[in-house]
Amino acid sequence: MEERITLQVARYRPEQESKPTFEEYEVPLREEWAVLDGLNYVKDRLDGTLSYRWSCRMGICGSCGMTVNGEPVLTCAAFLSDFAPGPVRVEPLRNFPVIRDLVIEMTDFVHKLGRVKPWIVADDEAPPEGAHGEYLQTPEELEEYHQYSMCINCMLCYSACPVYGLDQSFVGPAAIALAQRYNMDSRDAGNALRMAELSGHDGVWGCTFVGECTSACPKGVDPAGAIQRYKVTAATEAAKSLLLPRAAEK
Amino acid sequence: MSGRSGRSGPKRSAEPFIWLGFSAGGVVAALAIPALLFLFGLAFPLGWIDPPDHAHLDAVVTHAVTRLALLGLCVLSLIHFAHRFRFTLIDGLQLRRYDQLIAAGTYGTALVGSVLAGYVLFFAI
Amino acid sequence: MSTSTDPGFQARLYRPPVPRFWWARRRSYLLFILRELSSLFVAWFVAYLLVLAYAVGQSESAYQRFLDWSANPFMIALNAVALGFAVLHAVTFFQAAPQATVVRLRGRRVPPTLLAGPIFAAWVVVSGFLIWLVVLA
Amino acid sequence: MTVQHDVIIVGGGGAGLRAAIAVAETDPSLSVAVVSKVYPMRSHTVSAEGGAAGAIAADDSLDEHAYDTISGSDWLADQDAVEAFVREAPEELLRLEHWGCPWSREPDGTVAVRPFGGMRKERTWFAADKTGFHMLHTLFQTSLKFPPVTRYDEWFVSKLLVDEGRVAGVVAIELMSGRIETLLGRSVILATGGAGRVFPFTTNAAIKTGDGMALAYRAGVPLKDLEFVQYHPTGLPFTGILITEAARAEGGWLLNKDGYRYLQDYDLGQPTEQPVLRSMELGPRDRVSQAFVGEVEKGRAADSPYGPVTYLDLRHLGAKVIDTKLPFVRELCRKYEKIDPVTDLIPIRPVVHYSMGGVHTDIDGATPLPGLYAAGEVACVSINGANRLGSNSLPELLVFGARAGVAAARHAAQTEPLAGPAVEAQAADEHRRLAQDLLGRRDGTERLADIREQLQHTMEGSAGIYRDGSSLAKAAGALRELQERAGSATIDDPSRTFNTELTSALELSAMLDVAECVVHSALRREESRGAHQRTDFPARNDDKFLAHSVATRDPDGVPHVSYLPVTITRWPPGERIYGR
Repeated sequence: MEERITLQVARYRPEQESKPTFEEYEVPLREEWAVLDGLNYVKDRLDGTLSYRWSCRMGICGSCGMTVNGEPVLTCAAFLSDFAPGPVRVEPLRNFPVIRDLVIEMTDFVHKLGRVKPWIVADDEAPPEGAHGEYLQTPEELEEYHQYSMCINCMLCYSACPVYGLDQSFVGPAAIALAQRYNMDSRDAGNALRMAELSGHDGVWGCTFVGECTSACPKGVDPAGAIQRYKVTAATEAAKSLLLPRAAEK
Repeated sequence: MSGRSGRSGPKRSAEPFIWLGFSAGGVVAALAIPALLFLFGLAFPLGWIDPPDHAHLDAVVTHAVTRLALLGLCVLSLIHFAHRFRFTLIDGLQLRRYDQLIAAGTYGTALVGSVLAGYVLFFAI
Repeated sequence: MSTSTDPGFQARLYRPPVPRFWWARRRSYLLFILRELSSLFVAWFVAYLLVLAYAVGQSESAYQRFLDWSANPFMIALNAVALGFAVLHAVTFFQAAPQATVVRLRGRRVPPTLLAGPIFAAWVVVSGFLIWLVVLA
Repeated sequence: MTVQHDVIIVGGGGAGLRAAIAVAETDPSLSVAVVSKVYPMRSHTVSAEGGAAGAIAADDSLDEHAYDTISGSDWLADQDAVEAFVREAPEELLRLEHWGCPWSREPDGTVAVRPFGGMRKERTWFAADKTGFHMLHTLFQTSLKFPPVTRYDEWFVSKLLVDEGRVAGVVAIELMSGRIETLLGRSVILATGGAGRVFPFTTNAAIKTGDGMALAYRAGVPLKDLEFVQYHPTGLPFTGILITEAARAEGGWLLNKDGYRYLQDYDLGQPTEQPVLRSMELGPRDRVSQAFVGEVEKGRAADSPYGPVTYLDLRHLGAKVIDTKLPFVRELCRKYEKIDPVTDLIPIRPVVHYSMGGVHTDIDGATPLPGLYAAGEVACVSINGANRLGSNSLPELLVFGARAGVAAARHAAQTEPLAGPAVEAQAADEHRRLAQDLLGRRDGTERLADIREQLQHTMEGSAGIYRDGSSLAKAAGALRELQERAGSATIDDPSRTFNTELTSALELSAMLDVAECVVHSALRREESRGAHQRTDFPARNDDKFLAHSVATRDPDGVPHVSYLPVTITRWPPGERIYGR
């Protein structure tokens, strides 16, 4: 007899119920199975109506984030055997509206990402000067922002962030980290453009440095650090513009 | 735009400065308070260490540099307190809708405390 | 995107309520809220310090009254708690500081974990100086 | 409800986003819709690891890149397309550089290149070993600055609308709400990626179900060279997770169970300490994967719970090289195999990776159906012929994504939208099919998952690394039967809200169409070329089969295979020589 483990899966069927309930499924407990493999077993063998997102199952597409036993994780990289003997409680990511079962609504993030202008704002005065027409960028300059470029938009940091949970207007960890990714890129000249959004009403100042975004990140990005560093930058800029109003305008 | 920026405009400009004060206050509070509180809150009252005599302490406290340093410690620590406590209330108890009131209360307390500190350190002793 | 104007096809989203005491749900949040509450004890310390300074500045007997007052068990208990929070504040603040600070050596950022050592060393030095100033000088 | 756009792009991966930007830059007055069944940054481009080829090194040339690509393709690539490709690849990669892609660099700040399989020069640009991830996010984030681009994230396109011999738009379902919408467009670009999921063991993400190929096929557009399915030599057992070819380019070795570098026995050169271009572990993917089967047959592969494996050995590279050049490889091995490549051998086996074939297009991405374009893995231009070289697919999606975008923009600017009664009737039919036939089909007798598994099993058994006529013929019959059973399989879920069973049913039907074309094309090609190896016809036969197969849909739904000539410009067919 094969070993088995119980999944307690949050179900929300908007046509039938006004709030989520839990349903239990028994799935095989295999050494190499991730929680996602357990969910796929449920979907394929036990209950075709269960809805959730997944795709690459190698921790890079960012679609399978869920709350497992209270913690935000990528379910393709959270192994059932680590939760044995179970039960394993699988819920949608927290701090987001739930569309259905384990599927959260994340358009809010996508809009915010656009607002922080996550693209290279070119400085016309400095055309590319590399031998092939590229902008020169040393490995050290690459290192400056590289960590922030590793964000896979999986939303675990938003799910872990109580500030976002309490105030959905907060720009939030991943969007700020991605803004910093461009601010610190030696090819970019868009720092000033992004400041209104980042230092504005819903920007970095709402962050109380809980630090859970960084703990939750599966890719080693440090959004909490990005936000703190941006506070230093924005405060320095503000101080400069107070002391030297003319210089700041330039 | 007008309504929103009208409300958040002043805050937008003040926020970076408050945060600078908060951070500076966090540093001085972290560096100074544990040692001083250990001495005056526990070690002397419990007799682990003999308290310094009055003459020595008086000389230290009334020295101009000490007065200035203590004023700095008090003011920055109070800003630190006010800023952090404001967020503790609006996030911890979900009172964001009262943010303006809470901000007035906490920063107001820091202001009053700072004035009082200045009075005590420079006029009362 | 959600452009539908047809109410029949609006997704009925479930918005989970945030419990009032949300920070009681996870250990890390609880630690966070305790860290935040340390600010109250920072304020208390300022008040305590001003009373002390005022007493010292008044007279030797006022200073003695302060010492007697501070030996009252309630005060000792309060200050013990306050000291606990002050240490919590200091430790969390110094742990977090390297994340926000960028120190460069020969053009490369010093890894934040390496900054913690010097910061805690500075704390020891400052504390030692204060104790020396108050007790030994 | 009907929405109108000038250009509709189906798929939001690398090719789709590159096309969207190309349209917006070509003519900012055109409205562009990017319709994708997942958020664009979830697209499978994200999983590409090793790099993107573009000749920039001082000792490199476009002709050499072209020759490597053409010989790698076993001379099945169209040489005019390859010439355009190698010319534009460096330009496109530079464009990505200007858009912020974090390419790995030399100490002086110039872009670094690494060696790759089947390439005789170092010309593969890379962003550590997450090249596809960085390219996709760069494209996605850059696309956000173009206001004419409207995104339909998590919308599933189920049908192409065709009237008066040209494309008129698509019908799509918004997953979140279940709303079915007709999107009319003057041009439609398919950029939905490949179909690796028709096989059980694949590096491909769950979303790669051949949707775009099936859309085109059902609209009467031929699918070209589908029998050429690439196996990547180094996948992790069980998960099928890809261990990038860059691991071998940086000096990794392939060992059998005796610790022997077995590629030397398969006419791929002699082992050397340092990697040698176009030799041994840097041979082309088809040959290296075929060598694995040879080892299994000789009993020199090791056993694992998931079948025979050989090993990828990176230990001699040391932690420093692995951490700077191959950090993701280490992360994946630790997470999914619980081993560390610094100290352990990585068990590997060949795994289905890429579809060389796809929707038949010309050099501008145009299909034979006016207004319909295709780019990226869904398309077959063809530059990959019978075997794609590693690191050619990322520049391919840029070059031909851009070309398709420009061509689609021009076409849209010159034509009037179609919205006649015929289009409306087609759209209404499709609305009805989705809403009535597919939402909650509870009278079925079989589970979708069972049919999908049988499909995958059939494909692995007959259309794997080695094939033969009798098993292919049997597979063709089995697939016909599965088509019928799929049409009446159970769909338990009657909900309109994010109904992933509905999408599974639509995907399964696409997979079946594509699988039938693969099998029929493979059955007809009685020769061995590149990734298509027939044990009953082991030699290449240029007299009969130096030609592209094209599969079109017969009225009874069965694929009909015919042939088109290959374009040869400067490189007459020759022997493929590696390692000597």
